[in-house]
Amino acid sequence: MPVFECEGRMYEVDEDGFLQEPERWSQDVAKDFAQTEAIADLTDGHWKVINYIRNYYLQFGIAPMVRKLCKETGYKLNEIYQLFPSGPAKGACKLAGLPKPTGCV
Amino acid sequence: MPVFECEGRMYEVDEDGFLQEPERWSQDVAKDFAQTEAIADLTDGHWKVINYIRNYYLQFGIAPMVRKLCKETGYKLNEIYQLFPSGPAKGACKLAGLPKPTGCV
Amino acid sequence: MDDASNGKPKTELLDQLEEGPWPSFVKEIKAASQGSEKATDLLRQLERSYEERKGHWKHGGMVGVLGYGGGVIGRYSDLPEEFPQVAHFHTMRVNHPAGWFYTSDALRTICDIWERHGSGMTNMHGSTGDIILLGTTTDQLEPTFQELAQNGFDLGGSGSAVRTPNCCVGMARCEWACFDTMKLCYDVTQAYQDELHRPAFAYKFKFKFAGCPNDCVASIARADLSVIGTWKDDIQVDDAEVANYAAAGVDIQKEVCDLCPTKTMGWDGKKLSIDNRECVHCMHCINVLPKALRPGKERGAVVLIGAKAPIMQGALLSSVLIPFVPAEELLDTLKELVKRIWDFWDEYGTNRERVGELIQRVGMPAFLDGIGLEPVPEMVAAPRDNPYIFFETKNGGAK
Amino acid sequence: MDDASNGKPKTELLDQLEEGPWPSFVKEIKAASQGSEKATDLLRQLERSYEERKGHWKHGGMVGVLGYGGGVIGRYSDLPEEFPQVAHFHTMRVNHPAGWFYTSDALRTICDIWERHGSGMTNMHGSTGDIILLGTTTDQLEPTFQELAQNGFDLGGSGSAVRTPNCCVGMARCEWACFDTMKLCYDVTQAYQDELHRPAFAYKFKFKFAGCPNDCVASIARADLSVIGTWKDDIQVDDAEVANYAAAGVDIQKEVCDLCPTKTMGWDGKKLSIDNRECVHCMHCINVLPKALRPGKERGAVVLIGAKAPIMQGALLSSVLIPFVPAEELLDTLKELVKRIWDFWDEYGTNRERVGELIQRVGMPAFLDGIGLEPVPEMVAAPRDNPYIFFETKNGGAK
Amino acid sequence: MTTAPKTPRITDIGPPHYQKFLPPLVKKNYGQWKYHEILAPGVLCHVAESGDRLYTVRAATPRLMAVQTLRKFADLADKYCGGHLRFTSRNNIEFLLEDRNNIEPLKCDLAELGFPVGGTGNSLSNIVHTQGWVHCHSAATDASGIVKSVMDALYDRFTHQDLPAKLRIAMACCLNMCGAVHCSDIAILGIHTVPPKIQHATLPKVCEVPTLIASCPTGAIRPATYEGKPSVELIEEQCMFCGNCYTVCPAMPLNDPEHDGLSIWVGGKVSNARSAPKFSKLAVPFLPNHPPRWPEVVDAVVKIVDVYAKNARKYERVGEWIERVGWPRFFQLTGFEFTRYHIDDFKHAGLTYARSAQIKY
Amino acid sequence: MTTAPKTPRITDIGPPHYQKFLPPLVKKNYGQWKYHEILAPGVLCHVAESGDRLYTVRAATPRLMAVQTLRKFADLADKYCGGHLRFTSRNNIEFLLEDRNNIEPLKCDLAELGFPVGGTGNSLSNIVHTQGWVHCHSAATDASGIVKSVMDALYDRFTHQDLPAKLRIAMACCLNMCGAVHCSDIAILGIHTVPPKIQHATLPKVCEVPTLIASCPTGAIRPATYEGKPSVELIEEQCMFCGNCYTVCPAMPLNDPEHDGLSIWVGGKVSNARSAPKFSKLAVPFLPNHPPRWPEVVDAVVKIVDVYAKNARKYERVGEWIERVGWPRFFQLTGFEFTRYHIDDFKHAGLTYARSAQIKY
Ligand code: SRM
Ligand code: SRM
Ligand code: SRM
Ligand code: SRM
Ligand code: SF4
Ligand code: SF4
Ligand code: SF4
Ligand code: SF4
Ligand code: SF4
Ligand code: SF4
Ligand code: SF4
Ligand code: SF4
Repeated sequence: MPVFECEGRMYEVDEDGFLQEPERWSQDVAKDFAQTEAIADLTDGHWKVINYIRNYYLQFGIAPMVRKLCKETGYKLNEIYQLFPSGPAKGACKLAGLPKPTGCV
Repeated sequence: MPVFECEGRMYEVDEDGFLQEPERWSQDVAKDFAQTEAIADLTDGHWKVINYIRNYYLQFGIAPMVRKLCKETGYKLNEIYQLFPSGPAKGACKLAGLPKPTGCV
Repeated sequence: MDDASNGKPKTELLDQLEEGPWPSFVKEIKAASQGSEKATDLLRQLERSYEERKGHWKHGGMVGVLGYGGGVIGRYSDLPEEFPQVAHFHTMRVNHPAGWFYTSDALRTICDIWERHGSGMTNMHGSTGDIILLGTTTDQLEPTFQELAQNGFDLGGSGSAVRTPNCCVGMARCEWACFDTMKLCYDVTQAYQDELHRPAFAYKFKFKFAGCPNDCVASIARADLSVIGTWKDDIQVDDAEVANYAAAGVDIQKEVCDLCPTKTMGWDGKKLSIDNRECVHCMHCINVLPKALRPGKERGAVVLIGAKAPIMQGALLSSVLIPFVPAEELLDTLKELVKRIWDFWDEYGTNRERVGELIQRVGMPAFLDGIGLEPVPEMVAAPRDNPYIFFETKNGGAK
Repeated sequence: MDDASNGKPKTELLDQLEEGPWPSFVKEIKAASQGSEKATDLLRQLERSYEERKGHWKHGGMVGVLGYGGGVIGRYSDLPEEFPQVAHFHTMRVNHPAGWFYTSDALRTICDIWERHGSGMTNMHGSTGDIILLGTTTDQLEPTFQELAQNGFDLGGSGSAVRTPNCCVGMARCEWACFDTMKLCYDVTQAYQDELHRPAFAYKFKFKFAGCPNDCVASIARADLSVIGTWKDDIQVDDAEVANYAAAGVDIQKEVCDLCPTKTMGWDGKKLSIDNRECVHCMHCINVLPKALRPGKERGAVVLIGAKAPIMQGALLSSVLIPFVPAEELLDTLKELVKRIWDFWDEYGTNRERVGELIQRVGMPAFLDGIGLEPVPEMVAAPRDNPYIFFETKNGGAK
Repeated sequence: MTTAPKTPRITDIGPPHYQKFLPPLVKKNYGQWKYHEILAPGVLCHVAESGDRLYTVRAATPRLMAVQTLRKFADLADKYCGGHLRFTSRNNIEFLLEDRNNIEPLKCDLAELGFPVGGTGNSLSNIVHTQGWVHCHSAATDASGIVKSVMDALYDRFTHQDLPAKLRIAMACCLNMCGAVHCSDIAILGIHTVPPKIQHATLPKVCEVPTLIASCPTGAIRPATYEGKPSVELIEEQCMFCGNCYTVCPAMPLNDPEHDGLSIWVGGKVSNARSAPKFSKLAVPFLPNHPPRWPEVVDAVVKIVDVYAKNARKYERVGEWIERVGWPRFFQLTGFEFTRYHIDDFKHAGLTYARSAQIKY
Repeated sequence: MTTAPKTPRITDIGPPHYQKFLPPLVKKNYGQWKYHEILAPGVLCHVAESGDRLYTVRAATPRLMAVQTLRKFADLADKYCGGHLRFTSRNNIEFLLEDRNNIEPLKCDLAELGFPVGGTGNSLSNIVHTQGWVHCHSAATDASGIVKSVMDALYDRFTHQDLPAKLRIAMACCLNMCGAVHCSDIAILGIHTVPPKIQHATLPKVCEVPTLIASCPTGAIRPATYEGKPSVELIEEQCMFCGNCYTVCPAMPLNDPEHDGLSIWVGGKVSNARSAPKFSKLAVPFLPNHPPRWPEVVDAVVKIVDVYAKNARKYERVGEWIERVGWPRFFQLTGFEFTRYHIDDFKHAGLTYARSAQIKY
């Protein structure tokens, strides 16, 4: 299992860098992972997206569909790509500590 | 709503003589209804069948399928017709206080 | 609605159905009214239905004769005060003789019994094939039944039972019958008297027997078990008669060869040639040239299973179960087969599930396993097109 | 498995696939091995798979380039220690030029880029139509992408997005193209760049464009939206050329007329007559007599919807949505149509539900209502045969 | 109330043996028929290997018949056929004659009694039908009245053999389709179009709730409690008015004079001749219930028959004809509107969608 | 790890415009083609209204190609075609020539390089196929190896045009059927035949359980708890090994060297010519996975091709031929066993049963 290291903190991740220990997630973890995603600072906008995804996941056990994500956060898809250059699945979900989505984000 | 009268006792029944007040059923009721079904006396055999049907109905909300009735009571179908000349549906179910079966007995 | 001054019911709407060239059922009910007040009230209630565009029968009814679980359809008017004579109006289903042959005496006997005990109205016949005696009261059921029985007639099926089997006229009058439909129908009916009279199944079960693929009893559409006559060897051809037809103006190429579903016939203006290997035994050519062509001599039947009306997962046509059973083996084969089918149906059928729907639900392969029949390609229009194969995993995967 | 003394991997099994007349992919991998260690390890891992009868790729992989949600299929070896050069081995899907035309320069440019950044192995082309660049590491994705972009190439689709649309060669080389497939394919691709690169749907969505009913891109089997050229007026016939074909030995009656699905052609030995009203535009006669027959002049396309592979409710062929759109209206019609289809799919589609399966689930009538299209009989093979009609009850029953 | 039997009862004897009822000529040539000819509409001649000839005269009946009428038939059988007759699988009556000279007198007698002779060969035979308001609780319409009205209008199609092929019409008064509606050249089907009205008060007394719930093909019925008693609720959007719930539970009536009506179906067949048996397909989804003569239904059926008679080729059944010309053409020729209801949306719906680019313009 | 872009990035430019790549003759006669002729297997001549003639030489490729080979093709294009070439929808390569005299030299060069010319007209074209063990995680078998083995055996069918009609073979390595397996004359399909083995330990880490449950077409996957953690259980009898669960969840691997294998399908097509497009139907449910040359698969495919070539009529595609002679005949002629697996038992299964008495003996 690969490991992602950030300032001494070690995370078990898969090859694509997704956190493999969902229970370890915290805001700090998100910050650490942001570095892998070409994101300089986590703004309110980032948190809005991360929190929405995280809460949705905790409630339903899955990542929200992109359409829903956009609708609920109020961001257009290109705005989400501006916040998370790798996009909602590779970027936002990773920061939200979700397993690698195979569905629709 | 037609009424079936037996020694002063009045039962609300449908046209075919099926009891319309399932909650009123008791062994005495079965005895009263036996008169309508060309049954002289209710023997142990009759009770075995009636009780099985009644219990099945209370448990599942439906009359048992004929095949099941035979299997569980150990009577062959022609034996059931000997006990209840109108047969399991018209005869036995009526005595067991069930609504008129539309299914399979 | 009110009875008119002449003592006859006023039926303005129904009266309009006495006009026109086609035989009128209204005239029939009126005729029966001569002898039966039941028929009169039937007419009056029906007029009411015509006025209100609504039936006036209550739901269901469960009445019968002793010792039988079926054969009678109970009916009660929902306007018993207005139409007291049809307050009870049950029909009796009487098992018709195979092929619907009667002597005038037998017919009169039925008429007499029914005039005494019922409305005097009949259906000749019901869609399943029975003689339908339309309308009597509960207390008349047993006497009617016993009078019928004394005259050799028995009740037909209703409820979750074997229904009155029926068949085409077959060998009695048809040159194409590939097995003796009337005999088989009679034998099967006799064999399953118990199953016919004492409902014990999950739902109804119908047999129909057609002597050839023309299927003059619509067995493939209406029977749980459809037996359709056919042949295995070559179509019998009388060349001279073919020539006669041609001479008489039949366009053999167009009307016969071109309409053969497998285009397996050739016509050179003189001789009709048939590549019998490609013949699917559809009957068309024989139908058009009855004097010249005849089914082959190696005769028997296809056995098909599962037809039914739409309730509840959609209508089904029967599908091939045994591509060919020689005529002389039919009765035994059917008996053995039906036993296994009923065992499987008993075991796995749910309430009100016809055998055709059971097969749809569990799948033909499982059904075949259950009744111990080998799959053959004749059973399918085409093999599966989806790759969702339930390989048997007992032994850990395929082969 | 061990590298042999000559420094080349020992691949006894794969070596057997260098024999035989058909071009060998093993030779190809070996050729690429000259320039790329990735190719060498690919060969070695593949040999292992051949030995063990088992793939050696881990599940999935989610990598890509910035700003895009798709275009790269991530792959990791499950034996990274043994085959380190394919520990990461992602493919890049590169959107091919419509019709798969290339100049030798363009081809070389791609080769050069890929030799620098990847394994040097390609698929020309993937089943969807893309140029597939097979095998590189995560860090090479972005540079490869940008080099490609600088040379005019962009990535194709993957994930729940529009996939690289493709088309037959059409007007570029085929006399039968009823609309300009390459132009429409290009225009549609450009119109949906965002939807192609940034997955936002419930599942993938494929467009394919075929210039005539021969459907040389298998659009009816493989595209969510299949656009198939056709014509409305009469087939153009050159009688002299028909005669030439006949003279040259083509049996017009047998090879042409008899195979017309609606038998709408007549041949009297001299002249071919066509009752065009009965023509279903199947192309057969034109295919057989290309010099003599041509599609009519009023050209356009049928738009069909919903094809897909079996997962998950079984494979589907596309079904007719608009029987005819004139060629010049195609782009606008498609844009308007697709907007409404996507809106409906967005609203009602569940996760990983292709639009064809959505239609199966909600029913074509509801789908048509949803996208605002009038039902026409051309949409169905036959009207319904079950009586289970969901009459609109809002207004309390039918009419 | 049933009472105990007094005399020894006879049961399970089955139907009388058919041989008792066979005319002597039939008995003699049983299974030995060679060929047949149609001498005239309604008149068949079967020739046996022995050279014997059996003449059949077929006449229509209304099926719903008084014993008085049956006795008249019996009298005719005595007069012309040695007391033998039979009925057909489509409720026609057949007189079986040995003497060819009896044909015309018999026909005259039948004409006098009002029973048309015909229904053979390429003609329209009798309509297979059901009970309707005459006896059934499920009926969305009457059967006999519609049959009479339609056959009055198509009388000549019965007495003449000038159709392209055999034409079979069936009529059923509800979706149970007693009869052959699902496989007829033309079918008339009574339909309900509003959901059942649940009678919560009586439901628990008269129905088995689990059976009721299981009865609904679309799962529209869910368990529910009504005033403390077990009952059901109905998701109305999921109801397609099949009436199966009513069959198993009287407390789910769905007759509704305003919204009950008729639908017309075409193109079914059961014979294996030429093409395989086929289901009937929807032609007209809804026509109003207009007794006593249902003019809209009669018009629609006559329209189909006329268009078929004019356009089909010899030996082409309705379904075969439509398959050749295509459904779009059928709707053009008849002028019937094609609606969303024509597009299947039940279980196997997708299989009816047109999955090819083969289109006529 | 991805890093932020440095220079202004180019995105969303789409593919290059095709016009840049068209040969001058094509540009000139775009949309103005009049007719074509097949001069020889693999050699087409398209004639324009203008009288111009364009010659196409089509050669097979293995699809999986090294850049080294592509460069060789580029060289040939320079040598003979003014630097233009194209690929076909079945992974063949086409050289577009203005000068007829270049045909033979080009063919010689291609022969030398080992790329056969053919695939036109009534021949077998290249096999549309997929990734297999070369790149895909789902593969039940390899694709390229089977394609190579089959085409070695059917080489002459590519280089000659002596088949009754066009013949299209497709190969996919799992039930996802990337490509056209579901509608091919002959299709080779990799299949799993044992259920996935649930990896309970990793499952909750890497999978969305609701998505996983929803992924199973037969509902074989149910929620369950494993050592206190959410996981799933599998009703093995309900599994038909489609692998869709694995697609959405890595913790459901179903590769199994012993039990993975191949199935063969026949009779599909996509063109609308003559008959409507059709799905491929099951011919052989299971053949073992025998790299490197899969002799059982090769034999089965060759058998089908031979029987087809011998028995079909001119212009009859495989499916059209089988429909004419009937499936029983197909099994007779090929000698393949008909098993319970051939009878559909998935969703619309009943629609494949033979619902007529039309049978050949
Ligand atoms: C008497 C009867 C059998 C019986 O036991 O009662 C019967 C008798 C004959 N049928 Fe029939 N058929 C009879 C119901 C049927 C049915 C069932 C039905 O209509 O419900 C069918 C299937 C209809 C369908 O496909 O929907 C039927 C499909 C045929 C066919 C095939 C017609 C076709 O081309 O599809 C033939 C062949 C022919 O007429 O050329 C046929 C031929 C015949 C022949 C010629 C057989 C013979 O050689 O004796 C008989 C005279 C036919 C005629 O009326 O012209 N019979 N025939 C039935 C008469 C019903 C009636 O009163 O009209
Ligand atoms: C009398 C008859 C119609 C007629 O006018 O001829 C008839 C009448 C009824 N049928 Fe039927 N069926 C009659 C032949 C048929 C046929 C035709 C056949 O048997 O060839 C069918 C279609 C074939 C089939 O079995 O699928 C038929 C399919 C049904 C169904 C739907 C069954 C299904 O599986 O889809 C029902 C509903 C039910 O069983 O609950 C039904 C139910 C009924 C009931 C008992 C109504 C009910 O809800 O329980 C009707 C009683 C009417 C009455 O008041 O007398 N009837 N029924 C026919 C029986 C007469 C006879 O015994 O000869
Ligand atoms: C080059 C290509 C289009 C492209 O944009 O790449 C193409 C080109 C032509 N096709 Fe095609 N077809 C091409 C793939 C297809 C496909 C798709 C496929 O195979 O995946 C089909 C559908 C196949 C199917 O039904 O499964 C296809 C079905 C046809 C047909 C109809 C054949 C039939 O009878 O069913 C014709 C008509 C004919 O050949 O007479 C046709 C005819 C033609 C013509 C003659 C059209 C023309 O006038 O130029 C071209 C030369 C055909 C030849 O090879 O003999 N083309 N053609 C494709 C070559 C693929 C290859 O390398 O083999
Ligand atoms: C590369 C390619 C096969 C090839 O060798 O050419 C391919 C490869 C994969 N396909 Fe595909 N599909 C490819 C064309 C197709 C096609 C054909 C087409 O597009 O014309 C189909 C059938 C048509 C269709 O879309 O239905 C196809 C139907 C699938 C499916 C089943 C989809 C369905 O709705 O049934 C899956 C499963 C999925 O999406 O999860 C799938 C999934 C996959 C995945 C991503 C595997 C997975 O489980 O997620 C494969 C990645 C393999 C790899 O390692 O690179 N692939 N896939 C094709 C794409 C190349 C390209 O972009 O040009
Ligand atoms: S089914 Fe065949 S054998 Fe029976 S009556 Fe009809 S044509 Fe004759
Ligand atoms: S019976 Fe039918 S299939 Fe056989 S030869 Fe005659 S027309 Fe053709
Ligand atoms: S689909 Fe039609 S237009 Fe396109 S290449 Fe094929 S034959 Fe030509
Ligand atoms: S295109 Fe097809 S349907 Fe039309 S005339 Fe030609 S062969 Fe017949
Ligand atoms: S079709 Fe319906 S209404 Fe008519 S008799 Fe049958 S069950 Fe009754
Ligand atoms: S009428 Fe039919 S669909 Fe409607 S609730 Fe009753 S059973 Fe269900
Ligand atoms: S068919 Fe299956 S194994 Fe082959 S490439 Fe497609 S998804 Fe992968
Ligand atoms: S392989 Fe397919 S059928 Fe089996 S459990 Fe997975 S999804 Fe379900």
